[in-house]
Amino acid sequence: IGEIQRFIRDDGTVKVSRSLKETANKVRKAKDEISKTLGRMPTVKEIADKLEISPEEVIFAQEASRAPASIHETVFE
Amino acid sequence: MKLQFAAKSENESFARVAVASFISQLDPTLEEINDIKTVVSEAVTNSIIHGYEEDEKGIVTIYVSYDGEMVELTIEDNGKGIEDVESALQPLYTTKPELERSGMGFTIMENLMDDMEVESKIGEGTKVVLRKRFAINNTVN
Amino acid sequence: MKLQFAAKSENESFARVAVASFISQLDPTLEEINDIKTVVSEAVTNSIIHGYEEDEKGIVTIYVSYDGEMVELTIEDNGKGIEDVESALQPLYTTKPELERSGMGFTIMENLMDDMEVESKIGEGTKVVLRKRFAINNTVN
Ligand SMILES: Nc1ncnc2c1ncn2[C@@H]1O[C@H](COP(=O)(O)OP(=O)(O)O)[C@@H](O)[C@H]1O
Ligand SMILES: Nc1ncnc2c1ncn2[C@@H]1O[C@H](COP(=O)(O)OP(=O)(O)O)[C@@H](O)[C@H]1O
Ligand SMILES: [Mg+2]
Ligand SMILES: [Mg+2]
Repeated sequence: IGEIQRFIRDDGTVKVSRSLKETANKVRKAKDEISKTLGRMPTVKEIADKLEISPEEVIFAQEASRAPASIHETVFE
Repeated sequence: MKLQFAAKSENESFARVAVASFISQLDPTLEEINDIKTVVSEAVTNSIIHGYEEDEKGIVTIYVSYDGEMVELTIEDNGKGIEDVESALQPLYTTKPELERSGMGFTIMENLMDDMEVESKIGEGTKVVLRKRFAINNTVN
Repeated sequence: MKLQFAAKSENESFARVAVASFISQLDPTLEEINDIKTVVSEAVTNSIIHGYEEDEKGIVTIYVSYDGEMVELTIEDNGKGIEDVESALQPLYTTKPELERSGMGFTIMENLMDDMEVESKIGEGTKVVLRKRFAINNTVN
């Protein structure tokens, strides 16, 4: 699967939906880590700073992880 | 800010992202963002399904502003309007039981926000104003 | 869809994500979405910095539509306008060298999109229309 993913990426045809889902996974991990450290829910900005993206991008990625998977996603997931 | 889009379900997700990403400037918690997304979903879905009955020619308008204290969110349509607003606000009240709607949309909006106002006129449309306290020092519009 | 917001730099990131999230309905590649984000940034920054000279009372308007073939993106302001559009489109041309602007904004927009039109009138404002082919069967507006 790693090979296939690398191939897709190198091909320059990686779909934004896939990239957003990867970011959404990082957002989820960052959220868990910060929650553990601080003992409370992180702010959007705390997550954005950790991932070095904008708060708006955090929101965008989070939404993508909620959208139904396309056929493309199902094949490679 | 002001946002307008066609009354199609595909645009619901876009509306959530647009409003939530605008609000993200106020340094909200994830929980606050999730509440905002939920109320946007409920109100936008109502405009699309009830207001316009999924006629994609309909336009949904959203206004978002922040005055340093309160976020004000307005979701407006020029759809068919609500016959009896007082009943519509009751938990479990729905005019589309066949759609497996829960009748809890307005109840959810009222509970997640600090303040809700609903104005509606048959044949003219519906306007929902939602307010929530946000404790940071900033202004956006 | 139509989006309006105050001419402040803080809104640039919001505008980029809002447009990207709307376009994401067309299942674009990462490269396509990044190109769209870049041109939105360039055009919105121009409206804020040049059009309104960072006067936050100014309003930037963005329209996005898709006709099944082309995405059309319009970025509009009612700012001070461009004296000489032909010169402004030239690579490295800038009226604000002190801002460390590169003078490459319009060149970048023209290169990343299939088509660009710039209309401007002194004292009335500037409108940039950008088009790009998107090969899927869908319509959004
Ligand atoms: N924008 C709207 N336009 C017309 N009718 C609406 C609108 N929003 C809500 N309503 C009416 O109010 C009722 C209650 O709404 P809601 O609490 O969201 O429950 P549900 O959407 O599950 O029916 C709806 O069934 C509908 O009759
Ligand atoms: N929206 C606008 N309103 C007024 N002037 C503009 C606008 N957009 C561009 N311009 C003018 O066109 C010039 C070139 O724009 P651009 O290629 O983006 O370079 P830069 O922004 O780096 O100066 C600007 O320096 C400015 O004089
Ligand atoms: Mg509802
Ligand atoms: Mg520029």
